[in-house]
Amino acid sequence: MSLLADGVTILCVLAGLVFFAAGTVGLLRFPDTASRLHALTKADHLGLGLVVLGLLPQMDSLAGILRLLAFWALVLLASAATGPMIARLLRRQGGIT
Amino acid sequence: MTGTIFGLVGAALIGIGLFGMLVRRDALLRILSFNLLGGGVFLVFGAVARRGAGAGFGGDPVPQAIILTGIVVAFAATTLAVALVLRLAAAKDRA
Amino acid sequence: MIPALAADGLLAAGILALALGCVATRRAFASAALFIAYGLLLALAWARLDAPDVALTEASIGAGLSGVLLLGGVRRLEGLAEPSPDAETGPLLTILIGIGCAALTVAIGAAVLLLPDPTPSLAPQVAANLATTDLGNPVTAVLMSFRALDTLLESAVVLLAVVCVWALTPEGGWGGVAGLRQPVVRDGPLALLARVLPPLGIVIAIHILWVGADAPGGKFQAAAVLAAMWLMPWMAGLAPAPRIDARWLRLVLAAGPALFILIGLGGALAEGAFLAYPPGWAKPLILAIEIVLTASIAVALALLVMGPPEPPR
Amino acid sequence: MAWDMLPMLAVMLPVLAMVAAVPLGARGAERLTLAYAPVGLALAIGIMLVVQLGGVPIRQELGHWAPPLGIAFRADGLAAAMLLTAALIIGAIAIFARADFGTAAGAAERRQAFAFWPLLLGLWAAINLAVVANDLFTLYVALELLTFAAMPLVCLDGSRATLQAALRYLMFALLGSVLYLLGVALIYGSAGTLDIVLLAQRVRGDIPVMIAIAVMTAGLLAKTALLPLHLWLPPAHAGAPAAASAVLSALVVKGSFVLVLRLWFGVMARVPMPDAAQILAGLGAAAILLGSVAALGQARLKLLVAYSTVAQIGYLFLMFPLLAASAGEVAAKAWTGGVVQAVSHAFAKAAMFLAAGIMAARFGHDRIADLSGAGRAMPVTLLTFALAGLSLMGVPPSGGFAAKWLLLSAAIGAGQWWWALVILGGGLLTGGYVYRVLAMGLRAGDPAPEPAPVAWQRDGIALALALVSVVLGFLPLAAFGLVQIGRLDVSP
Repeated sequence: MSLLADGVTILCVLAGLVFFAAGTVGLLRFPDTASRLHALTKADHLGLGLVVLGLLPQMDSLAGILRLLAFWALVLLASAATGPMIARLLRRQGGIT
Repeated sequence: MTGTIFGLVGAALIGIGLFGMLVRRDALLRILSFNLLGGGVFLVFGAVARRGAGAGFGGDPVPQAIILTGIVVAFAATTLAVALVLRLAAAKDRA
Repeated sequence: MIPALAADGLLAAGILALALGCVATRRAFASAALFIAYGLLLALAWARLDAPDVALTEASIGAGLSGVLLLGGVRRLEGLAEPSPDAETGPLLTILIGIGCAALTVAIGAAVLLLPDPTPSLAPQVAANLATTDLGNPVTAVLMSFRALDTLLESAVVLLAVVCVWALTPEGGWGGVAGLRQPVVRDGPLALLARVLPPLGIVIAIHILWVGADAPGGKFQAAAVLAAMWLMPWMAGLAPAPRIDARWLRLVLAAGPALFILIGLGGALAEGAFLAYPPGWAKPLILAIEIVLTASIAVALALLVMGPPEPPR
Repeated sequence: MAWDMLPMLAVMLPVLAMVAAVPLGARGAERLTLAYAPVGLALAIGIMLVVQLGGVPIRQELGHWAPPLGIAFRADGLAAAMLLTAALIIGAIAIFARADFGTAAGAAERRQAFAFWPLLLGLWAAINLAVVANDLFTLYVALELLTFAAMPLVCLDGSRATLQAALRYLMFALLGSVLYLLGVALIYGSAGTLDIVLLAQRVRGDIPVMIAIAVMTAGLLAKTALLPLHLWLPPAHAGAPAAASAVLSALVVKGSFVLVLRLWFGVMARVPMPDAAQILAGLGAAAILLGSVAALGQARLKLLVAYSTVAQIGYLFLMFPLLAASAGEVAAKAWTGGVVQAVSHAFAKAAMFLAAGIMAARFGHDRIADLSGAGRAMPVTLLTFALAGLSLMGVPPSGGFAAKWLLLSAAIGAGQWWWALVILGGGLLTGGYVYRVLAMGLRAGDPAPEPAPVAWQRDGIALALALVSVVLGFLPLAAFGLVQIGRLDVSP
């Protein structure tokens, strides 16, 4: 049982890290701010989601699971709000056409 | 080891912060530099706390509590400085 | 060992790079943005130093509230007349100051390396006396019992800071609402955050306060989160700032430090020493102080970020 | 048995009053301050009597936690003297300030009135804490409390010039306290305690401690405004309202000075630093001479008084090499001389700033060249200025004379005659700038165009403070034995 849980954790977290790495590469390599923003938020959402998913089997209490999920939800909410804010700022400054 | 590394980072931050405070002319950047300097001092204290780990604690709780108090006091000082800078700028504006 | 060292090294390099960026950048806005990132990395450093209480404080106050304050300050300064460009420091003086600061860094670095090994520590004494406080978190025990005086005085310092900020009210602004009036934002991301986050944030703050007795957390971190949950709808124009002459506001500000002092004086009467808690009463009294103090500090932190009232246009 | 509560009460009651002042509002805060002032004075007198009669410092371990884990208050003779000085001066200032910051019944609250009273109470608490706290970090909190209470007093009138002065002061003060905190970290890392009494036994002169003492001293000197770190002081102290200038010059700079004493002759009691002490006194001598010369050249009265503070702070640092190089009788003289200088300067300078403020209010300006006729229009005010000036010069039998004479004879006793020359030269220069003001005031001339009435209480308070600074010199030398009690640099 615990072997299975560990396997799930390792797989999910590794997959999550791949997404994080992809997002970071996108941030560094994409030409304009809009697509950088896109790469960052999308990849990070998936990456973080997978890391959280992978850690869930390691939690030994309901409170821990709830905390992890709340953590994920808060990060989602924060980036869902800041992404459009930056985009809006860019539009106002004429960065996105 | 971790303690020593961040203690040295703290020492570097103290130099960087003091440099910013003395060289930069923009008041807000000076305040920011003061915060870097403060962060460096707290890290040096944190290094002391880490090296004092023992009795089942990951660090000496006494300096940790002192750092916590210090961060709050430094924040209060920052708000005061920012309010003063803004007030001064507004006074210049009117004059 | 090696991975840990690599992680510390990366973190250290990141902190230093951001700090240098803060000082070297020409634009104040970029500096403030870098400072927030620096604060978050610093919080990670505190986690690496096994100081989770400090990490929480650094993230919430050092990076969060300070960041809001500095960014807001930059924006308002841009709105005011162009700051008179004072002469930049001359190159020779800059080099001299640089040499001096480098020398200071070397001296402090040497002092850190030359500290006695093993470093003297009060950890064993804290561990030995922790049981008498009925608290599980040693940092909370230091803050609320062994060195409670510092915490008490610090809450008075925060209150005094509010008085100081209010004392900077421009002519004609006295008695108004704290800070600039914020335009109402009805929709968009800020309005969404301002509506969705506070209920969640308040629950989290209460959680942080409650676990603080036995686990990392406590009043300062909880108060910072609560303050942020007030500032968010304030910035969106959804929650008005209070009038600074409101009686309730001033009572809430004073309640925490006043209760702390009165309980301390009670200890002087009952136990013969200021801030001595009667046997068996330590934990309930500490919890009572922490709850009231959280409210006072949260209000004070929010007011400090909002700033002094502005005269009506 | 309950005597050990007194220092704690002297700190916590003003803190409590400051906290209560916020919800009470300007009028309530004013009345609370005036009601508390006699209580604070009684506490200070009580502490002085207990220390003097008992011959040992008063100690209390807070929460029964003994250092190094806990924090102790320790009121020695130096603390008792400073507590009494603070109580007398702040009480006098509170009465003096009613005309400026009072609120009539039913009147709307004003910004300056709301701010002044809690700031004054906070300042009182901070000074008291700075002299009785025995823990290096508690002292840091005291320093910050002092800065926060003093900064807004500088710019209470809200003009651009005072805001600028306040910002400069704040930057110096914050830099000073963060450097101090850095030293606290290194000392804790070296010795495992922050309690000064324990440190005095444990500290050896190893490198981290020496670096710590160096950065802490530098930070504290910035706060004490010892030359060359004095640049913030004249605009800040001259721009504040008279009542605020008086407390700033009389007390606030003394708070950080007491901390320097605690470091050098408390923490480092067993590690003499004679060479460094010579440097400190050298800076002090430079401050005496350059500060006095600058005062001579000022065109405005309040700036002259502020530069006089820069010079008088210099005297405080002459005691360091004398203490470091000698023991017994000579060291005791130097110590007493330094402390009496701090106390007598506090009274004289408070009186001088109040007198300058009264004159400025009466004339509508403080240009020295246009003060002719002051002697006829306001003889008491000018007399106050003269008496305070005598004490600053060190003319017998004033308190300033006692201080300077003690320092002088200690300098000769320690074989460091060059400091004696500085003391004498400083006295002459002081005489010069005091004479300049008096000569102008006594010249026949046209008093202020519209005679604004000066409340006699205000004149009376300033005069009383000046008289105290003079009368200090009449005290028998034995009374100064108080300040020797609890010195940590004297082997028990």
